[in-house]
Amino acid sequence: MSWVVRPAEREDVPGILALAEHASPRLTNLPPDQRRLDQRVQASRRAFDIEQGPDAQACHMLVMADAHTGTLLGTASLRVKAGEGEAYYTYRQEQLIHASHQLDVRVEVPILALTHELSSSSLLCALALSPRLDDTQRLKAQRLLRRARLMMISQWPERFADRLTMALPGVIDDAGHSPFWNSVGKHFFGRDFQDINFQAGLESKSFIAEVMPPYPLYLSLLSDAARESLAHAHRTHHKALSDWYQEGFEDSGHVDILDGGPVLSARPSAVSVIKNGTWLPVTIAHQTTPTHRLLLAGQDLARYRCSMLDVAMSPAGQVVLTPEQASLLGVTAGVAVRAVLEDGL
Amino acid sequence: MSWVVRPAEREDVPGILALAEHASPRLTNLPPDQRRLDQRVQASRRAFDIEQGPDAQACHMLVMADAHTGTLLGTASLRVKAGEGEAYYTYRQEQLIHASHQLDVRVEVPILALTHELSSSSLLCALALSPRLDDTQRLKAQRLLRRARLMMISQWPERFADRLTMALPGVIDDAGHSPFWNSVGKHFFGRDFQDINFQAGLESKSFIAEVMPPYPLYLSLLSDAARESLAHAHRTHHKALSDWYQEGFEDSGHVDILDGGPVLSARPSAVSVIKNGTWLPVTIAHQTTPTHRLLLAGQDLARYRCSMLDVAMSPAGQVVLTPEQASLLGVTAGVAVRAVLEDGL
Amino acid sequence: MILRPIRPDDLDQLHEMAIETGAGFTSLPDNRDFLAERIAQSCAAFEQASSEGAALYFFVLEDVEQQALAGCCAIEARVGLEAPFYSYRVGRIGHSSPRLGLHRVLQTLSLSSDHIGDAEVCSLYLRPDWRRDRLGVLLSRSRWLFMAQHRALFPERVFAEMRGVLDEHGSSPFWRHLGRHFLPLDFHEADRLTGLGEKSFIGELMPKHPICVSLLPEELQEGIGKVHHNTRPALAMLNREGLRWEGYIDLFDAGPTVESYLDDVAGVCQSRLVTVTLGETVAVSERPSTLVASTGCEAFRVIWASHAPADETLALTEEELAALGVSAGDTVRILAS
Amino acid sequence: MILRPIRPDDLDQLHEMAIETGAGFTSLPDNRDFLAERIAQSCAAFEQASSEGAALYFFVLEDVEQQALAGCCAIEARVGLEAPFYSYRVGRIGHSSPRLGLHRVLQTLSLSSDHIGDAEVCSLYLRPDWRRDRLGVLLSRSRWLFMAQHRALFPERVFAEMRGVLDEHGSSPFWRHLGRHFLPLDFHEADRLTGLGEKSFIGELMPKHPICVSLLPEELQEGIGKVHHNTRPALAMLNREGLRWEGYIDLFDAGPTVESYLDDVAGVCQSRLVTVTLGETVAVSERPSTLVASTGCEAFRVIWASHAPADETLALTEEELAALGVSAGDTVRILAS
Repeated sequence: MSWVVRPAEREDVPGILALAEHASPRLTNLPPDQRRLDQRVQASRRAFDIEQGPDAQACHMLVMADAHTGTLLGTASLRVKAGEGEAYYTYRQEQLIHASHQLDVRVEVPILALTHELSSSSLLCALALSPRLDDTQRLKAQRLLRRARLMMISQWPERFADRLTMALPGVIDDAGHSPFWNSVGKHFFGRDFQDINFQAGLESKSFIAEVMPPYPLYLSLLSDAARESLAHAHRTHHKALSDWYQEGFEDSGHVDILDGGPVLSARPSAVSVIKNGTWLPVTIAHQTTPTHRLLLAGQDLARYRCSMLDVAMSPAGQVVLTPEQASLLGVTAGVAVRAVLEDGL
Repeated sequence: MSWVVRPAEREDVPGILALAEHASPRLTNLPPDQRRLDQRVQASRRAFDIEQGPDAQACHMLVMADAHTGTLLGTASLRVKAGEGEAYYTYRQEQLIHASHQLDVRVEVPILALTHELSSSSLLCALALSPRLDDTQRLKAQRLLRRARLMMISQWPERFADRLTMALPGVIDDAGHSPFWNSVGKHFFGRDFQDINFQAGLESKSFIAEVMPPYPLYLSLLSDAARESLAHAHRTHHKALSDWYQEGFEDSGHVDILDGGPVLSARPSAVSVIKNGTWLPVTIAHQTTPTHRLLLAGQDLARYRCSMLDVAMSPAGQVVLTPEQASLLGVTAGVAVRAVLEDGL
Repeated sequence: MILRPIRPDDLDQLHEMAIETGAGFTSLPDNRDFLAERIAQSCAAFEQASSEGAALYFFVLEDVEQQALAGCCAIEARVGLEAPFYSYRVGRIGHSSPRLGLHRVLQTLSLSSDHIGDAEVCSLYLRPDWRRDRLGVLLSRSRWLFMAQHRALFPERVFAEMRGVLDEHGSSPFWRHLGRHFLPLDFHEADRLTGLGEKSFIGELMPKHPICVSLLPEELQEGIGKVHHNTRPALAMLNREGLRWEGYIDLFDAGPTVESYLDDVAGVCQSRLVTVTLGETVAVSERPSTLVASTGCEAFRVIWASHAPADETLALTEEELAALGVSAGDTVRILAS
Repeated sequence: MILRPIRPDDLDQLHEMAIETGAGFTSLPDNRDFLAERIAQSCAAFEQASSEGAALYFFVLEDVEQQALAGCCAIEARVGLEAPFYSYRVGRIGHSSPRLGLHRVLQTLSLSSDHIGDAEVCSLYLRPDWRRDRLGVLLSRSRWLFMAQHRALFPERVFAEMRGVLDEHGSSPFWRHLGRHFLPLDFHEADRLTGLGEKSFIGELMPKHPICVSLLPEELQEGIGKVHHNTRPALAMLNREGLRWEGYIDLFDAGPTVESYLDDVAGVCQSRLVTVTLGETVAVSERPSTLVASTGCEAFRVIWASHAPADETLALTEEELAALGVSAGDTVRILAS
């Protein structure tokens, strides 16, 4: 069974809607709303089509499908700028220093400062998977969607910022309550987390941040539960967190303004998919004995295809694809594909 | 005439005091005060002597002397941590976004935010030159003191932070008034710039920052002169500013809290002296025909010597030194020296 | 001359007054729909007489003989409940360091909505032809009689915003320095929008962090809390009532907000109830000294009385009884002015 | 019983009182040097009678028969001039977004030194054996007589800080939540240092950015501006004088600061000058109703008068004349209490 990652198309909207509806916890940036998703897919399609490089508001929306059946199994997005033309707000964890010469002490006071300094970074976001995937498949799917996006950045670095950002869902209890929200945002908005999260998806999160009080939040005033949850990922995303670290991402020192979830960031040059990728020419053979597992993607952005394939290598260092594999990637003999060696096989 | 850069010693104090007295504009971190300089030189001597790597408070103080006469011609320092155990405060230039949905506008509001986020970077500071140097010599001396410090970092990277910071004196008029100070600090302290600058040298600048109001400063409320001077170097340091840029430093987005002068920073990996340095073995010959101009330094930290020398290269790629050059660097045949190719010769 | 609640059929004349006042008088804009809406709000307020929620009590001074409106004034019972309400507050913060020999006080301006829920007296205007016979006092002080009489409809505190120092073009130096960097509007436009009650842009755009006053040019620092010279008589009148400047200023022109506990206002605590008796008609004084108000809400009326009150009674002429809509034996509220 | 300025030879008994009051009464610490210094400051203040700079007027209530001090009280003429002075101020800021249907008011606590330069009434203590015969009223209200008599020595406003809600250990829940994260001191130590006037650590260590009240636990929000139950009678007494809570609270226990314009304080504006006449000795009342004060500064004395005043005169007995140091024909200041 092969999976392929490709740009989302208009006819994928019903499938994406189903993915959005099943996302748990709900994703702020993937609202289960037909009209919004329709707009997003169209905007994404335009972003893929523009040759010169997209404008700052572009968001590339990808889907992962079963290569044989075409069934939609997941989606994930890649924003050129996290702020998408607006501002991308986060809380930056800082330490104020309060020093008293009278008492001869120096106290570090931890605060959260509302900031939009990550706005100009590129954002990996809106990952959702089909509920029909089992646990092993989910991990594999997350990996493919994660690396397929990084592969895009490695091929078209001029389109993206020199800082990559991604946020993981924060801690939410079984009743859907976010301890961080309950201790912070709820007091400002008087609404439940799910309400505002839904609204943030429809409107814009920047807009919500802009009506939050701009003062630093003293961490010591938050509830114990909120402080403990700070920068912790939702329990269903613990594995994802360590995977992102392994990919070369690190803790950015920022957290999400709504749920306090961790925000990771990386310089592209530190990301393994980007560092370790290479160009390989393609040959096509009907009979091959796979020797390598490679993440592969063609050079055509508008028809971007990325997949993890078991392939052979020719003595001259070409990647040997079956006709089906070549067709899946949309490549022909002689062209170069971007390749990263995967573990396994 | 050869110049050599080496650690400051106790007997250098009178010479350094003379340099500090002649510094124009006055340097906050090189107060012309015998007792303080005495302490600093002793602390610096300890920092050079500690093998395991210095503590966070260490400041390496270097002097530049005429290799033949021993005359002190300049000094410069390298702090392991800019905060020197305390905090290193700067104003970070930020943009707040004020958005009105009623008026459908988005206004970027520039502010200065008091921060100590550069505290953990390593700081290049306290450069002063002898008034007897002419303009050409000053440039050459600045270059040597600058690059001799970067050479130290390239040899002992484990001692220093992965971010380097340096601040240049800000705009000061002929009467010694700082327009930035007059528009900001003077209102909080009720003192003239030179007074507080002197006090900052004796006490600690961190201490002064800690009694400044912690609110963001709206840039639009500063005087025109202060806004215009922001992040501009004192006119005697314009050349130095472009030299630091060429060295691989960039604008950090921060300015000095007292005079609004520019603060530069660099990752060591982007600094040319660090990137382009190499290890060369030494041979010694009485007669050589110099073919290369190299910045050279030996491996002994406690007896650190760095100098720009015209040397020959052996066919095997050794650097050929005269006995005098070897003695100036404190090296013997067979040992390796750190070398960076200089332009010229 | 009778002060009474505004009625829907006053719209034409109110609009005339609005045109007359010009652009500087932002709470009375040349905007017929807005004025009609204000009248409707006022009629609802007098009818409902509720002690909760926003309520605008709008009064007019009617020249019964000439069948003309001579002026107007209003009370906003609780500001900031439906539209946001902002001012700057002048605060102080100590700033000491024994080691630096530093002991100073920093003044700061902070965006504040502290007056939310307080009552505001506003929109006072007397047309030039009627600036005589203490009619200005009648207009201004009648509001205290209304509040004293219907005390339960009003909150603990009351304030008035006074016009700050403007330059010869009617623009504000304070705004030019502090406002225009934050608001992409000119002073008159910003002023006009706030006059219309459309103020959410203030919370959205104005500086939310404290501003150190000492960073402002000295001439602006001096203008903080100062009134426009035309406003000095109005300020003096409110000061005499006991309203004081407690450090709040207007965001645009830095004019002072003067305020008081309502029960401490002279016009409230010095007013009292007396019984009406029938008195004979006397010559009209140019310096009347007793305001008398009927006690109704929609039927609230105020006039200058021609007789001085006794301890527990006030003699009113036939004409005055008719104007107030009261009869001998009824209770009225009086205020020596 | 005579209220008079403290004297150097009162130190022993003042120290006894300080030991008696215990640690909770921070302005009267068990620290002989500190108390001696306070007495010296007070003597200098009464002698210099200056209308500028810091000045402490410290009074004691003397039981002349028993030759014992029964209590004390003080006025700090202008706080914050030599040592910093801080409180939190409860402010409000509107928070609206029509698009989100949001129209809320956020309460904030901000560090403030707004009271710098104001007068403070403080350090009132009446020893248990003398808690009778309205001696508490004498102690408390005498200060208003002093300020009324020497009005020029005092500023426009006066305030008193009231003890906030403490738990059974005498510690403050408010401080535990909000203070200890900022100050590496326990409540009693922080309280003690501020009692000694050593307050620069507050400006150095306490939060300088506004704190949203709604982020505090609800029980703390409710404690803001509330007094300790032992303090309720004192608060009620000050409220009757006209001092009100205007939103300032103590940094450590969130107790309210009550305040007023000095001229509006009942004890000041209701006091008046009368001429002394000689009256006959009458039986001592347990419910005396007239406070009478001599008009000197160092020679200031207050007692309960046994006669009621007439319009312009007050009859005093021989004993009372002696206690006040006045003679028939002299002027005294009285206050009906």
